[in-house]
Amino acid sequence: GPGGDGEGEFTDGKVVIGVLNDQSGVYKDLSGPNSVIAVEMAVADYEEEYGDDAVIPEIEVIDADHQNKPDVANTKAQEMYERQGADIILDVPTSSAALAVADQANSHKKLHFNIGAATTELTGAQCNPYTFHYAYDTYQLANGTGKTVTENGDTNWQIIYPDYAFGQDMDKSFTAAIEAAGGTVGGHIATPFPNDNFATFLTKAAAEKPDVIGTMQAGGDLINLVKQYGQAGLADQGISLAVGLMFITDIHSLGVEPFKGVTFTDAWYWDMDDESRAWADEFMEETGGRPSFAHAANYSAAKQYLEAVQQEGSDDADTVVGHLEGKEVDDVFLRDGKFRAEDHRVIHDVYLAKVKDAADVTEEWDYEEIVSTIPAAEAFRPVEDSIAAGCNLGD
Amino acid sequence: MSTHTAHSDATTAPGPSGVERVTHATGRSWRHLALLAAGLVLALALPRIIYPPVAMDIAAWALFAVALDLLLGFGGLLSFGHAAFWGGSAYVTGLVAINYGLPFPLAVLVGAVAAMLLALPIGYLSVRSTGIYFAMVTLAFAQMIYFIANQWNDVTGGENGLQSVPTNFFGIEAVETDSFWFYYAALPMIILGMWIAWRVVHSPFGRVLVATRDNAPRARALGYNVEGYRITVFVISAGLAGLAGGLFAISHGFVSLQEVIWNTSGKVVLITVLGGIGTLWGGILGAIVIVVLEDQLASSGFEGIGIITGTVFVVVVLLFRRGIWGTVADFLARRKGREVEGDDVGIADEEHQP
Amino acid sequence: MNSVLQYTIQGLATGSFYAIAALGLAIIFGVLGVVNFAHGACYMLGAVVAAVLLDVIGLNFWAALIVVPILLFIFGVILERGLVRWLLQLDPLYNFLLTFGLSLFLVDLIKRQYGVSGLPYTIPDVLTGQIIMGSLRLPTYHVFVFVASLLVCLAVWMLMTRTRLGMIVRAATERSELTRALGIDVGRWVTPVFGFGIALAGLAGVLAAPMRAITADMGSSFIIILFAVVVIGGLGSIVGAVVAGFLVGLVEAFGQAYAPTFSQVAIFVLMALVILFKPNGLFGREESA
Amino acid sequence: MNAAEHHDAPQQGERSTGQTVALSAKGLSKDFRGFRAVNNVDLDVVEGQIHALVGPNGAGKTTLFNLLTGYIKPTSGTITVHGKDITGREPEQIAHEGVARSFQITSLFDNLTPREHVELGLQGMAGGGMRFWRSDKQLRQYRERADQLVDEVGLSALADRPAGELAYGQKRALEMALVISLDPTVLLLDEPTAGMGREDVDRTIELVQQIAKGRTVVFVDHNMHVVGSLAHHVTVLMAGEVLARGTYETVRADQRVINAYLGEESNA
Amino acid sequence: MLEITGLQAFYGEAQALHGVDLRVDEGEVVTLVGRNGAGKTTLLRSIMGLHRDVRGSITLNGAEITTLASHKRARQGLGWVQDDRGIYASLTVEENLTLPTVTHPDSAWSLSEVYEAFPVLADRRRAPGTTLSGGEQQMLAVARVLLTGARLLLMDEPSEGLAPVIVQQIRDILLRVKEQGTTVLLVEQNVKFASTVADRHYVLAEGAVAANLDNSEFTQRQDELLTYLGM
Ligand SMILES: Nc1ncnc2c1ncn2[C@@H]1O[C@H](COP(=O)(O)OP(=O)(O)OP(=O)(O)O)[C@@H](O)[C@H]1O
Ligand SMILES: Nc1ncnc2c1ncn2[C@@H]1O[C@H](COP(=O)(O)OP(=O)(O)OP(=O)(O)O)[C@@H](O)[C@H]1O
Ligand SMILES: [Mg+2]
Ligand SMILES: [Mg+2]
Repeated sequence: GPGGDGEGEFTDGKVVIGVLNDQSGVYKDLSGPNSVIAVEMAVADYEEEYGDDAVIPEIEVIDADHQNKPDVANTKAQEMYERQGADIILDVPTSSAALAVADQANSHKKLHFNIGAATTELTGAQCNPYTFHYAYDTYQLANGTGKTVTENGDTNWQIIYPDYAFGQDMDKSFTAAIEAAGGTVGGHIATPFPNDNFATFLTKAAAEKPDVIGTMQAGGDLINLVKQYGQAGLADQGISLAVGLMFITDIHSLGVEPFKGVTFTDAWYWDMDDESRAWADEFMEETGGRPSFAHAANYSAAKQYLEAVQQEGSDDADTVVGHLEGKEVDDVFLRDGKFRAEDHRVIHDVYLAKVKDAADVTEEWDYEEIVSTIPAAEAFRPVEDSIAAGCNLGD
Repeated sequence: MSTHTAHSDATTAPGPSGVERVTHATGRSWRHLALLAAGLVLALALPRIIYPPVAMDIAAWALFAVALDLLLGFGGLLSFGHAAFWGGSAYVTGLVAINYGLPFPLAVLVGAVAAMLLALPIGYLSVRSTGIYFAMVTLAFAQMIYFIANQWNDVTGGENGLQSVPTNFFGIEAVETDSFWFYYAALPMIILGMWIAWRVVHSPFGRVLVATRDNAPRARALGYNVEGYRITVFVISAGLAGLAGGLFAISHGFVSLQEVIWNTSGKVVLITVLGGIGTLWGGILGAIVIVVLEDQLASSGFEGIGIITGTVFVVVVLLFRRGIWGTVADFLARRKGREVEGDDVGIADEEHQP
Repeated sequence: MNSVLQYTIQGLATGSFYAIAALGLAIIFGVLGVVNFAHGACYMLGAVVAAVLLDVIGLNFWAALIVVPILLFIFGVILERGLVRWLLQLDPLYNFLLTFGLSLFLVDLIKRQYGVSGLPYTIPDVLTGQIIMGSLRLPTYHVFVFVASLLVCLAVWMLMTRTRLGMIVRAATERSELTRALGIDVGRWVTPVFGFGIALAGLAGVLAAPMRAITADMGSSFIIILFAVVVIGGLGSIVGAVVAGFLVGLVEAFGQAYAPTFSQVAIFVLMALVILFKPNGLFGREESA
Repeated sequence: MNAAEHHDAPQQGERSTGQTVALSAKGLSKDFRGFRAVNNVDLDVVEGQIHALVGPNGAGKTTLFNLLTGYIKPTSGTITVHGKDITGREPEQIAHEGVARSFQITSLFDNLTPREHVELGLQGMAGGGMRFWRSDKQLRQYRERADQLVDEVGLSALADRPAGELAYGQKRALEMALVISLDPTVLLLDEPTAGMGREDVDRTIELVQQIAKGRTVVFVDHNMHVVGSLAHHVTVLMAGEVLARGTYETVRADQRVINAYLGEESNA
Repeated sequence: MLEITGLQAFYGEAQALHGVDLRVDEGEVVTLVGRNGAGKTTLLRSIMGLHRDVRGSITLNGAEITTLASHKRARQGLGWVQDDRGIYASLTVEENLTLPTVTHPDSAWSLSEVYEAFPVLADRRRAPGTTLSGGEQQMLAVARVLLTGARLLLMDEPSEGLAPVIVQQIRDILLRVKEQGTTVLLVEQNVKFASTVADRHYVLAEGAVAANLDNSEFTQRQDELLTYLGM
């Protein structure tokens, strides 16, 4: 390839990858310190793969804890770009922090691949030439779960959502997806956020006798809701539960019992095929646990970035963006992946998953059963909609 | 407090502050001048020593802490809900900057005024109680503001926050794009805020304020409308907190829910206590320590910043109640063999009179 | 109609946690004059310890109801001896600040130790399922929590008002020096009372474990609601804490049912109204002039 | 209501001589959770007079003071100062009507010196405490008058010590200075000599006499010596109601008063 | 019974007692007089173990108690009536009365005896302690210490702020207590009151004992004392 011929152009003689995420708060398990390890694995793999052919003289991985505080994220991102010479910042869960970092990327003309945040703003009104949205987003979650569950026969929905930006977004996306698939949403129940008491809301939803209750809660709120769903005995009444946003780490911490039969969309699952399992084994050696989709995505993002730099022989952001736009890739995380040029959404196959029965769990972290694969082309928001939402990278 | 033991004619509600005696010092003015000079030098040099955005954070938090100390150290009222004003102003500042493109000093002033308007009803309801009651009530009201900010999506951006708040400064590009120069453009407003706090403390109002702190019923008998004084200082303090919060919003270019959450109220209390309650300027030192500490911890890979800040809090309250400023002033006073009596800094270890 | 009943039971179940924990807060305040900011963290510890003990030594729910409060009692004793005691003579705001720092510490310690995604917890089969009356389905566990907490509150109230111990405890609170001079060894009582208050928070935590996410943060917003509860009830009033606890539970449940977006704000509006008309809370003592 | 019967006689007489009433209460009552501490009390204090309020412990004297000065709100009844209705007003508003009070239990600002206390009192009446934009050097204008008052109560040697360090008697003296600093037209003194030695008591009597010139004074005291030397007029309270009123001599001869209050001391 | 030698007491750097020597024998009623600020309260608090910044020696029944904790002193028979009465707001009147540990059951008054002596207290037994008037609280404070059966009463100005009838009542009670053989150390400003109940008088001036007078001397030299001491 073009990168094979030795020295390239590097701003300060090296490539610096910053991992900025939550190392102490609610996203610590989902991404956190293990994302840093995943990125380091990608660097090692790159070095191993290219050996002497590697054009990058030196790769440094730095990280910081943004504590889910956007102001910390903002300052840290600025510091990474300005002082520590970061060429790219990865991960950044929490929407507000992600948007702040995207802004910094734009003004510093450096890269940001967002993995941890779900907001479609990143590919909508707030999209910018230096930011790619990598793993998942609210549209994709709704589309996956809402559409597939409806098509599988549970057509009468009640949606319980937390009344803030994320939840409202999810409610809209779900409703659209459900209705497109021929289902109906009988009720939209907004709940406070954060909240630990869902009994009343569940009672209200159940009173309408739906086939399925869709919950858009996340994190601790989700666990509260799931426990109280169990206590209310709704499963016995034939009302199942679909979850908007759930991570394997949630199941891991609570066990499969409370989540029995719950369906949700996952961007990736470690045990979905041999390739993923092989990488998950490596990851396990490093960390002692199985990777979440975010860990795999961080690995993939770092890998794809280094690959692009290798190909171009330069860490110049515009060059790398130019290289990536429209590129189609396949790796352990990105299946049938593509860096969309129009809105910088990175699309790939995603999966409708069901939580396994306790009896079927054979080992730790063996929690999901892939019900179906949602092809990349259908999984994410169409380009037109991104543009309609205000994204304009067309210059 | 007074509800707990309501048994005497004088249900006093001493704040944790105490011996702050607003002295009419003579001959000590050279010391004050030296201190002032040192402070100015530090303020000017800060962005050269510390990463400029962090220096700006320090300045904003320092003003925030001074605002809180005005209320706590001199009014004897511990507000655990000051984030409502810092954050409330931040949102208003952000909205004004985004929608009207005002130069940032103007936007910040609008934010500060908004914080004062917000402080009126909250203050009106809160100053009916004192001591711990006051702390809890303000905390609860701030939480209410938080819920509103969270839910009022269309205006506040909810969870995503207000993004892309512009820094307009009469077209001077260095200030608008470089955080180093922005610091110097914002500094006069910080200093203005601190000067206001100083003015208030050393005014007839300040004198009465301290009296209402020490013995409210008695102040009433002297014809002072205690609630009026408390509301006034509450509103002034909120305005200064708003000034700080607005600058913070501009310097970061966005506003998020983080600005109104209760941890922010807790953080400013920590800074104030660490610096020294009733010292007015202690908050500056407190802000330097805490902001730098958190900044370092964020990149240190240490998970669980609360373990450190919590420990700092506990240790300060247990062992250095006078805070950094108070402890140092105390030490200097002792070394000079002066009586500590009538010192103009520090918080009291006075016995709490039940 | 049915749903009104259902909401009532749900409100009372939620109120149970508030009532028991607020009771502990009120007793500690009553005796030591300390408002324990770490009370939310202690509630969290109650749930976390229950979950950890279930995981590690298989301690079941019934045993946890006894063992965990005892452990928290011991924790409270250590806390009082080691920290709180040194500030008792000073303005109560100092202990408020101390316990605030402590709660930051505890929350992040648990996060570090047990992660952030929550811990699993299971309860005995007797308490699962629903009590079905006609078309009404009440989760058995909700009913259990309500009844249990009512009994606990009653017992504590009797202890504080009807026994000599309660009397000593109240006296020591108010004038510890004089109480000593009246021949009573005050120091002996302060510590156990503090421990007892913490144990109540822990008990609330154990009761919450089966229906709440057991995370390090579970006490963070809880404590603020708890403050609203004691402000509404009247700080230091034992009856006030209990009544306001259940009241807030009901406000929350009905708020969620009829104005969900404002259900949390409703609690604070209630609080604002109370301090507007009764600055010392519903059961607070009238201040003498 | 029997209080009404035996009160009108002397009052009517005074009124007819053209004296005006400075402070007046009509049908004043206060309940504390069902306990009636002050019951339907009528009180007229004639301008320029020194009026003593005596009665057994718990008769309701302090409560009455608190009602008159707005620290507690009456359950029923009205209060007027110089003909102006002040019922339900806040203490500070009543202070601005020219009514000043001292406290039975000393109530000072522990961190302020006697001089600062008095300055604060002077400013309270002059207004201007709200001026947070001015320098506190403003308060210097009161310095001279403050020093004078501090001297009058014999505290000039201690003018710069924090009040918290004063002995009890000294605090009582400062309490007086503070009350005078308000330059009130009506003064309410709650046991001004309680806990004082004889010398201090006599000085206080003198002081009260001196400041009473041109003012109206109401005071509570158990020291009959003080009551006898000061009061023009005495009202005896008993269980929240007016038991008797009149001059010191008439009251001390009243058999009901002897039984209920004075006991054998009246013969001593 | 009580013997104090060379007692010094300090408030920080300030010294309130400058070497007090004093003894009270079993069954005696002794007053402590002196102008405001002479150190009377400080002395009582030091005996009770509530003021601990002291030097010198205090013995009770021959045993050294200078460093003993105050609740232990109370159990050895010291009873204290403090100058600001010390009534509990959070306890009812009756609870205020029954709170103290009964240390000497044989000399202790019973609740009904107390209620007989102070009918007001019986009327308001269920009321919170501090809702009583100043004088009622004083009675409550005196009554409370009688219930413990303390052998040596330390009373700080029990007649202060009391109506004359009540003062007489308190005096009667003191005389009754004296008859029962209880020892009393009384701080008093009211000279007449002091001379009618006490056997002996210590005059305290500037933190030291200036004179030790018996009752007749005290009455004789009353005027001289009054002017000299400014009482
Ligand atoms: N807390 C204190 N701090 C400093 N000095 C004190 C304190 N309490 C008392 N003093 C001083 O100690 C001395 C003795 O005071 P004490 O209260 O014992 O006098 P007393 O004889 O009881 O007076 P009184 O008749 O006014 O009650 C006084 O000079 C007083 O100023
Ligand atoms: N806040 C209160 N709550 C309940 N009862 C009260 C309150 N304040 C006073 N009382 C009651 O009202 C009655 C009158 O009390 P007050 O203090 O006015 O008496 P006083 O005449 O001033 O007596 P003293 O001469 O002993 O000070 C007393 O019986 C007292 O118990
Ligand atoms: Mg009185
Ligand atoms: Mg004394």
